[in-house]
Amino acid sequence: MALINVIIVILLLTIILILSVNTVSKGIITLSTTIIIGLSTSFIAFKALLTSSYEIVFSGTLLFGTVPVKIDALSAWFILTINFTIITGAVYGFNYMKKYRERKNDITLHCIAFILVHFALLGICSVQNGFIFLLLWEMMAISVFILVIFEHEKPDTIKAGVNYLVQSHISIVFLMLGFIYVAYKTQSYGFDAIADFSDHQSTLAGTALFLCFFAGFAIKAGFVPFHTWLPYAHPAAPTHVSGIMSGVVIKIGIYGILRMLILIKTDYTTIGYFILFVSIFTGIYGVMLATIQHDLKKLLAYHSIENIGIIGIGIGIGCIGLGATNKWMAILGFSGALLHTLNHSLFKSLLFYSTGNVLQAAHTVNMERLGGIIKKMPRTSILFLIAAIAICGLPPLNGFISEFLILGGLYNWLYSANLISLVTIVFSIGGLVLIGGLAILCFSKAFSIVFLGNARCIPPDEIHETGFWQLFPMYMTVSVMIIIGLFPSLFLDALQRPVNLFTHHIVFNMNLIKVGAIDSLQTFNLLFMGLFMFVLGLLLLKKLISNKKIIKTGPTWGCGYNPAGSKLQYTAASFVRSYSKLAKPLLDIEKKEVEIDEVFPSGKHYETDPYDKIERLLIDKPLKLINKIADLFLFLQNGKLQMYILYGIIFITAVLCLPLIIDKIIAILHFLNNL
Amino acid sequence: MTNVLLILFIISLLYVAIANRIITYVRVLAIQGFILFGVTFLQLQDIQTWNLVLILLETIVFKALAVPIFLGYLIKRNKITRETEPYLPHFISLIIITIIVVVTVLLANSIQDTHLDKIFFIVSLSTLFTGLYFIASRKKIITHVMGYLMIENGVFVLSLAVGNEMPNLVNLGIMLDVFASVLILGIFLNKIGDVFKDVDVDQLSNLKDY
Amino acid sequence: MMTGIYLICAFLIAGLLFVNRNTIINNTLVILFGLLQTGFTIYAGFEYKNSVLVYFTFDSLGLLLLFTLSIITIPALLHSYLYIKRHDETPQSIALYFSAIVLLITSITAAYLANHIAVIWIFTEMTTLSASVLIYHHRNKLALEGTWKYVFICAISITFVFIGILFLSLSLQNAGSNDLSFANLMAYKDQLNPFWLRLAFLFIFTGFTAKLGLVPMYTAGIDAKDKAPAPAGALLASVLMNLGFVGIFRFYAIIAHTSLFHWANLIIFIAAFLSIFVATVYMTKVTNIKRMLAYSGIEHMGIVMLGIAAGGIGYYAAILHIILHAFIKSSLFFQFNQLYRTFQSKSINHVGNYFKYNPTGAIVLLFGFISATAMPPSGLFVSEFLIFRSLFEGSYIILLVVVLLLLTIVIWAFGKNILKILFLPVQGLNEINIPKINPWESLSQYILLFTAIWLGLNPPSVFVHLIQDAVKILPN
Amino acid sequence: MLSIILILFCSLFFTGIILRTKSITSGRKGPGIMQPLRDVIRLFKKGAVYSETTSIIFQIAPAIYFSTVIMACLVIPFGSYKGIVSFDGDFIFFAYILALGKFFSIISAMDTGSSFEGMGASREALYSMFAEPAFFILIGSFALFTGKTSFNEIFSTLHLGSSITYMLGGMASFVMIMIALIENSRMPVDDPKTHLELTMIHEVMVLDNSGFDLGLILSAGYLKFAMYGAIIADFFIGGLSLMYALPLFLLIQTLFAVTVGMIESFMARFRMNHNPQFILVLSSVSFLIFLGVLLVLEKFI
Repeated sequence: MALINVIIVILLLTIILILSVNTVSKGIITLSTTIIIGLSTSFIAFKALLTSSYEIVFSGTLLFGTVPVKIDALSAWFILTINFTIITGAVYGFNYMKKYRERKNDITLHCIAFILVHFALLGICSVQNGFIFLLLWEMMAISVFILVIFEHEKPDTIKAGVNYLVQSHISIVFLMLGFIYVAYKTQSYGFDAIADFSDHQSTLAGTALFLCFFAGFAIKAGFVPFHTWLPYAHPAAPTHVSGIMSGVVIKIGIYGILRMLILIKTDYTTIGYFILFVSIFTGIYGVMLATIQHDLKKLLAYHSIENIGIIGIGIGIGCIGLGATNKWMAILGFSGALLHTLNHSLFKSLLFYSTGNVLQAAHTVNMERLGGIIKKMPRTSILFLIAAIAICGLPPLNGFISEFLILGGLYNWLYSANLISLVTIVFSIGGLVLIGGLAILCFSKAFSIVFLGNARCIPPDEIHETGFWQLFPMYMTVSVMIIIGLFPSLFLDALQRPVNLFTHHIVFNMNLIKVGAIDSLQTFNLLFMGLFMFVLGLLLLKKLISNKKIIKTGPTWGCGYNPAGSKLQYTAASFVRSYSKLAKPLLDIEKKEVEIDEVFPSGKHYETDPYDKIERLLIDKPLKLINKIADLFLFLQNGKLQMYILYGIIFITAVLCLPLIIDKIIAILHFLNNL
Repeated sequence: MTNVLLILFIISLLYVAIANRIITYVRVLAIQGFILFGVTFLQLQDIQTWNLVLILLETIVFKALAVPIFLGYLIKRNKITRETEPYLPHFISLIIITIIVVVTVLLANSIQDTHLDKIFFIVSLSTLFTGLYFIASRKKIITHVMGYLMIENGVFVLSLAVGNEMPNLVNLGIMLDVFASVLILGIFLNKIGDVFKDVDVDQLSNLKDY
Repeated sequence: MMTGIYLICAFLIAGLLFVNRNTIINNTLVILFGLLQTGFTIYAGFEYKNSVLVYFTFDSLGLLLLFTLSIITIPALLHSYLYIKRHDETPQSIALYFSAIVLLITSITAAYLANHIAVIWIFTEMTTLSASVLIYHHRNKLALEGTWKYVFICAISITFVFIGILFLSLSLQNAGSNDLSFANLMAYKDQLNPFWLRLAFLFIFTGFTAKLGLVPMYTAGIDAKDKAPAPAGALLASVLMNLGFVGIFRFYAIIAHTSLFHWANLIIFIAAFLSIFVATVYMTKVTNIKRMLAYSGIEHMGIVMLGIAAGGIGYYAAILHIILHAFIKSSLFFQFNQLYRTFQSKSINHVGNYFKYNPTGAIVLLFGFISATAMPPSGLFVSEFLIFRSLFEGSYIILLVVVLLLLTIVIWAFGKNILKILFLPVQGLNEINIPKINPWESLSQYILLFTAIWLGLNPPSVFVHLIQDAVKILPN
Repeated sequence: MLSIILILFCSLFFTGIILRTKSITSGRKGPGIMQPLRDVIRLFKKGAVYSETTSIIFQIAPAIYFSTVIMACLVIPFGSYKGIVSFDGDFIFFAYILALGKFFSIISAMDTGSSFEGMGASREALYSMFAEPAFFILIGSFALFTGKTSFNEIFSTLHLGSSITYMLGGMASFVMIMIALIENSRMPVDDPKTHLELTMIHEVMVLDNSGFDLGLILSAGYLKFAMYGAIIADFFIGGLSLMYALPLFLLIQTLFAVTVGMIESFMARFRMNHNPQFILVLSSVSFLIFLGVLLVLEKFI
């Protein structure tokens, strides 16, 4: 109780302080507050995660009843994730924003919004009253919106901001409907009301309620087809904000879905299948679009969609496991999902931060203009590389662990299977692997085009490595990633209590063959250690052997042509050309191409402009339609007094006469019937 | 006798429908004022004398004399052309007004109410809608005002129907008259006359949203 | 007794302001009126549930709206003072302006408290009179046009109301009574003749829509709010609309106990839905900021009436909504005045990056936007939430879905415009002649907004009890 | 333990056998079996030339590539005898660790900034992406068939009883061969011996590697071959005792090598834009295998 009041007081004090001090100290204050709040809540969260959950009840107003604040294992897991990402984000952002110090007002707004986002996220994870939940939810949405539109002099930023705002409002509408439904049946906004709602109502009602909530949370999480705000908001935002959005803000949607799964007891199998299919579609679609992006930030944004898909697959498997009372499957699915939530928040924020470094060094994130940065910014590049390996789910990093768990869950499903589920399994496995493969294609492209080869447009001597303090949070993140990769079992133990929230009511079904993919994790640290040893050994050997040999350097072998340096390099577009030709029917790529016809062609140019088909279908078309309809009714306010009065006449006469006419018509119909 | 007057009243409406000079409208308004004077005199037997006198004065002075004269003055002062420029040809207006009257009669038939003399209801309602129709179908602002005054007369008729029981409603009606005449005629027609020379609604349709 | 004094003093002040040409006296008189209004409001609080001068009753609804009015009055007068001070105007026009505003506030107060439909009618007439003066304040062609339309439409609607009253009297005569006070109507509610009652409700409803800003008669109100000086516009867009609400609500309370209940609800639903629709259409189209705010008012009135028609918790929510809306909308209008001073334009296309030139005001605009679109933590979120709940419980699901869709469109349009105003730089803007605006001028706006939030999220129990008492007369 | 030794052993000769077969079928005498090994040793002795475009990535990539292959070999069992490590889902580890190696070879190719190597890299990435689902579905079907989820357990409990299961085994080995060909970028997907860089995949990726690095890459290639051969062999030697298993294993490896040689000498390389279709066919074939497994287990309701 005391702690929360303290936090709120700190919050208010910070805001007042920020309003009163100068720009530099604004940043410092924000940073310190974030760290203070983060650490204090993490402390509780640790307790909740390892031993007992933390619960207090506030007496709310007579409008929406009492407000229980409960931090159970699930909340704790998310709170820890949030705190870590937000704190790293704050440290990074503090250094990142040095460039903008002269924009005093914007900075003020930014800092306040940042604090509020942190607070709102923590609140969402812990509060147990639907009404307050909605308040915090929108508070988060609005503050994130303010963070996003920091560079508001660009029209695109504002466009993205509005897009985000409207879609998050749609999400809150869905949530609102859900809570209204519950309140209508149980006269309470509390979360426990949802639980006993699902106890007393029919399974169908429960499923409907869940789907309602799912839609709401899916918009925030960015499940396809609700993802369209995401690829705009992320690039528009300042980089540390993109990192935080992609790292935790969209994860809060996942939290909501999981929370509802705990509360709503219903037909898990159906829901599981639903989530599974949506997620597979999301994953594949996300990565397919990510691969053809040339804007690095947009690429990362689409990858967030893909990773949400992977998390969703985990959740889906977990649900089906619950439905089939296959405990191992459920455990693997949910722990995979939860672990991947953490992992993604780590490596995605890391990727965004390193992108931010590139952006500040080269003033663009358009891959076709970048190149050869690794020579100027080695640390950033290596960090990006590590993150890329992790996000592709490759060993020996954390991404692999979670994908391994999820795949393990899928393989476990083989033992509780009928035909449909088996086919589903095959497709899910295929889908997951395909996602992995595409991710590799995509990130080999991203890394090699941006960081390797020769510089394309930006003269390399303008580019400098970022300062240590901006890299520092990235080092923190990387170390955590590596720890997860090498000692996964630690985190699996930490995950037991959260996962138990879902699976506690299932007894182990012993006649299933137990497939403990979890036990396998112990062997990993050995294997990965071995890998490292081996690589180092080889490099050492190479050193030994080749130090008495002649090591020459020369130009790249041009296969008989003169090496034409940067001009002749492979571009991002050409790297994925054969892929995009294959995927043409599914994608929506606009080409601007000038055919070469004459003998001595003058300067030609060719560019591709990827667009989102679903967006064209779900956003652009309806907007056009709305405009059309609106135009139809524009005559109303036409400035003619007579018309205005006519409306009155029409209204009165209509109300007077229509009933009579209708009666007459009915009478005539009766008459005809009698004939 | 009351009925005769009221029927005359309705006929005056029909006459307005086919009139093609503004001055005719003014005359009709005056006539209606006199009719109302008569109706009031016949209808409101059992209310206090001073009140009756007040109402009678209002009708005769205000409706029958002051307003028409003022209108005439305005027409001269603002050099308003004499034609009533309707959007629709006269006979259509005639038909429409006839329809309005018929409908109100039909509506009145469906009333089962002993307190009310139906003809009052018919006259007032048809006047109301006719007035609205005039406003909607004529170009000149001054005709709007006249339409409005006509509506006032109709309402006044209706108030007479309940006048015996609730005389203060009639007084309210008078208040409405005064309000309308003073506010609309007094201030704004003058102003508009000054600001816009040729007083036509098309000049008054700049505040719009497309 | 006090009420009489209040009315007399108020009219006296109005008269004095009208004749007086001296600035100091003018200001003192205005301050005097502010004190008078406040004092009377406090007095009204003590006189809760008493009737005075036969025709006035301090019932819950009246008190709630009266408090709202008086709270908004102070900043209104303040901003009017600043407004007038900035446009160096002739003493005559100043006098006219202030006497009109005093008259307006007084007559609105009286109309809130009136317990007799005819009395409400009279004071509504007076509001039209005084409002027209305010709208015509700038004495140019457009102002004249706006005023003309407003006056004419209001005159017609007033006539409608009067006809309605006549029908009401007819239907009351069947009950053998001829006292049109609401109490008496309520007493005879069972004997009322449905035919006349039906006509009466139809005409009275249509008549009051002109003030409430609902389809069909909302049209002229838009022009009025556009053309009136911003401080006056704030009054027109908030408390004057509430007056229309009072008129309809009090009569609806009687209809609700008769056989016409569902018919009346149907009509209200139709009007309300159409209003929201129209508002949505124009929110997406208008480029004039003031008109945009006016249309959002139309939308909110539609929502309020939806709550009324849906019943249940909707009644409570409707009254909450209309009060909070008054606060938010008035503060937005006050803020608009600063915006106009900054850019000297009402058009969205000539306005931009307001946040750079006047951060304090920009934040007001941002909060106002968030509040007006009923996003949490705005108080309107609470009321809308409850209204949606009432629609849900009344199982008007389809209506609910459509309305939610429309509201989303409204947010899109509103957000698009407001954000452009706040953040997007506008081309060809000469930054030299942009005035510096004193942040303290926005204080009252902040207070209004936070009042709205506070009342919505954490309403004091007396407030809740008042609202609950106000809706007690409605069937559940 | 046994498996890794055998794989290493086979890898010494594997490529040699292929070359030998090719030369014989084309009527030449051809180099000796040990020739490839000699090449590698020679390379190890040589110095190196690095492009000044390249960075640290280019330096470390070959080592990582090689060691990933070794790591992958660790989990391959020999019939019923465990590999060095064996755990549930080790085949996932197998595929992903190979993917890691591939990732590094791709980026090291891109590191040189040469458009030819870029071409190769993009193709490599694309094809391996398409190849992976086939592998996973294949293993998945065997996991379903045997009810186990690690290489060792799968192969040790894999009993090819009925005729249909033999058919499955056949199809499986076909798929594995094809995957092996793709992974090692041989005919018909890629032609290591072509002289036009535009049409190479793997060979063009290592254009700039030389000396020790090239040696590592080549030997990694040999290892890979032997590794896949081992997997194919495991399909058949599952239940057998060592004395039958060992010769059978060697026989299958040789057969595999010969087959590859045959294919290379009698088939032409596909057109590049046909490759993806071809690779996707593999996935569908392995899906067929899966359906076959369902048939065997009477899962069709």
